[in-house]
Amino acid sequence: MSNANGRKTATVVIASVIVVGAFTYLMLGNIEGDVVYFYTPTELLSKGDAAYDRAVRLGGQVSPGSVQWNAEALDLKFKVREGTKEVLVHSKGAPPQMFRDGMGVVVEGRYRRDGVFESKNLMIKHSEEYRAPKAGERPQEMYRSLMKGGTAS
Amino acid sequence: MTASTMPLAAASDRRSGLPWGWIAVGGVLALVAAQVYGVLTSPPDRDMGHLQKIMYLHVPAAWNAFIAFFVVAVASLRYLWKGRAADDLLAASAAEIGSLLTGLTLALGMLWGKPTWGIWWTWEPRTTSTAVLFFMFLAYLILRKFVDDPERRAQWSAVVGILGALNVPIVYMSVRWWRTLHQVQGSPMTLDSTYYIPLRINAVALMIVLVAFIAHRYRSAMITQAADDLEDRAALMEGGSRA
Amino acid sequence: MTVSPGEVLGIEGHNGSGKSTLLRILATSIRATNGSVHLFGRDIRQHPDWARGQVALMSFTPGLYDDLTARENLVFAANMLGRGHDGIDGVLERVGLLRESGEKVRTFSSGMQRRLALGRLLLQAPRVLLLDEPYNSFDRAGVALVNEVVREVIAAERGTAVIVLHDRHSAAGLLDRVVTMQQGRFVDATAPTRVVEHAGPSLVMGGAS
Amino acid sequence: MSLRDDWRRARAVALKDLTAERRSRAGLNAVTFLGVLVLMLFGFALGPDTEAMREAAVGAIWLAILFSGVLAFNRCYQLELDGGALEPLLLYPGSRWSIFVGKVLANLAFVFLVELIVIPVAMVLFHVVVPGGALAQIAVLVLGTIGFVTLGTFYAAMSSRSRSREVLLPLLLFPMMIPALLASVQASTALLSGDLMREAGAWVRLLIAYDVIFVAASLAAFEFAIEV
Repeated sequence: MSNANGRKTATVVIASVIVVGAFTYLMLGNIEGDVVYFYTPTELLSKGDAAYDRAVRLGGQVSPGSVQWNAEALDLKFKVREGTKEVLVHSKGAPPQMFRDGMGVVVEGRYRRDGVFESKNLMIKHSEEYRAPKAGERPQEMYRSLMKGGTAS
Repeated sequence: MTASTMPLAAASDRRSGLPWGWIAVGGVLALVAAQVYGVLTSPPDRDMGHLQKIMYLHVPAAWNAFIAFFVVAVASLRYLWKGRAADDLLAASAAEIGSLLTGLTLALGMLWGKPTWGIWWTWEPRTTSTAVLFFMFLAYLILRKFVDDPERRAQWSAVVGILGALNVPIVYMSVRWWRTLHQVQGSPMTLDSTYYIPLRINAVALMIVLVAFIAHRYRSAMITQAADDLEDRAALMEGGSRA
Repeated sequence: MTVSPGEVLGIEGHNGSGKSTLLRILATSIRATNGSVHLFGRDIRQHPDWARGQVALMSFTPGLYDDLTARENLVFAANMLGRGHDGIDGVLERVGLLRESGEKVRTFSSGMQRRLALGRLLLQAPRVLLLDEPYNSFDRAGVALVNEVVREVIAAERGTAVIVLHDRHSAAGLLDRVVTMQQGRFVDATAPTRVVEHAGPSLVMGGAS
Repeated sequence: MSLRDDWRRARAVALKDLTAERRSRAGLNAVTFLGVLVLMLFGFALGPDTEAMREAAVGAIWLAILFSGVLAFNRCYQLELDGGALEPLLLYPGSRWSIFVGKVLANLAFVFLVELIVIPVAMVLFHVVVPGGALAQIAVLVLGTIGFVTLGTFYAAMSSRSRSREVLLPLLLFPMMIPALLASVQASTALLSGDLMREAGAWVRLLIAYDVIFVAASLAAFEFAIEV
């Protein structure tokens, strides 16, 4: 009982075990298992009334051909698609430069009762792939066409 | 007497007696060569074009900063275990270089972020947790500046280093949950070998620089400390003979 | 350097000669870089927690809480020591603070604060007393009180006291031996003024060289 | 048996600190005032947009707690340092971590008191309405506060005895607080808007793991921080 060094060691050992246990729980406990990072349009639409006017994230693909960009008013409208369902998204301000048709996006905002998703934050979901251009493809072309404000194809 | 000469002896022992200065120069040269190799051999990325080349310094800097932080944590644990001043100096040296590399990672990340994401700074997991890591390094170094007594400084910074290290994975995890949109870690599967190989070479070259710098800082810290010890002894003896 | 049971050792020396540092090492407050201290045969570096149960240090600061009353200060000490509160009134009376026991320490003179610190020492009832310039800011009655307390503790536990002091007169008749410190070393051990019976050392200090 | 001794010592330290704090009271008043002031400043900085205010409310509350709480931690050691009481405190036989537990308990009580005033004020200023589930909100607040107070009390053991302690403590503490801050703010915000993305539960579990890790780590490390 009187050996303080022994007690100090014991304290450190017990604390280490607890710390390791908590870390194991963090890493393996699948804590984020039931977190929904973003709703797909299908999921959002199936929520019905509960989906309106709440802070939610919506994710999917920019529906090809749906992008309407008003460069003067910095006003962007496009549809987010997943499978067959689409949701119209309205966003203010310039989009990220990698924004284009078919790109994966996540928008944060509120789904209004008039059926428009009012986006406060538009994010590109860039894949982790880095690829050399395929034959005949010129790098950065998609960039430039996007920066001109047109809808890239 | 013997106690005062010990750090000097340790400072010039075989391991730390390697020509670290030359190794550092060699490492820097290797890094420059690897950068040139990377820029010349790999084609522009499909989406990012030549901007992708920033990767060759940005990613190795981040990796090596993590290695430095790991050294800080291990040396701190060892200090608390054994109480050897040398471990404290090792942790301090690693923290200095680590904070430098973290700063470099952040700066390059911003340069990369502007053209690709369209913003200098974004609140996503990698940038944010790297910034937190940077702050923890800085707090560690500032703590060292604010504490004068060497034993106290060593023990406190060891404790701060260990708790900081415990926090790194939690910070990363929480920030990843908070913003989940950064690309996940690249691997040979998602990265064409034409990018992957130069990346690895650059990382190794930077690691040589890192090790050489830590060794160099460590050695000069040891010598400074030995000199301080000798000075203390001399002052003590002089005082003794005068009285 | 060995201190025997029942012995009172005085330590003199110039400012900065290491007297207070020595007391702190004996009290396990700081660790010695080299050398060793054995208390009743046990190394205090191996058993600091045990040593803390045997030793009480009265430092030159009273170490009290200004916003607590005299009684609350002693109650706190008793709680920390795992003692009951029964003896507290007796201790307060002993150090002459019973009447002021409900007042905040902040309102006390420095002499009264030191009396209260002495009271805490009594409550602790240690086997080894370590006193750092205990006579400071005491009046004559206070000085007598210090000496009484030292004698009492030693008699009760067959203990030992180490007193750092500047002026020997206050401790007249109390000290068995006086040593002088210089640059962290003992330089002059005056002959014992009183022969002490030996029954095994109670305190052994070993220097570095 | 030994654990009961430790608990007795922890309780003694907590009671002693709270008594001293109650006597002076200046501390609680000043700290609460600072908390409310931070809220006011936040309101001015955000502008009169009601919706923006409501969304930022949880973050504002936590910043007010962080900035005002951090003042309390150095004070609890200043109490020991003023009269040279730290040395006798450390020289009582028994474990040192019980002293730490006592200080954490006292600081918890203190910060909870501050929250008791700051949070209602924030709810009025930022037009916050708690839809059911106030109990879950309180659980989040308590968990976040435990992490904050434990680490704050731990780092203050060092910063209060160094030069420029006023600066050093937030520098050490705030980066460490980021996971707990994120988890608390995200969980509370999610709960306020009905937790549609079902994320509050995950944040709460992260918060629990964080608390467990740092309570255990700082209990073990306190001896190292206080002995020199």
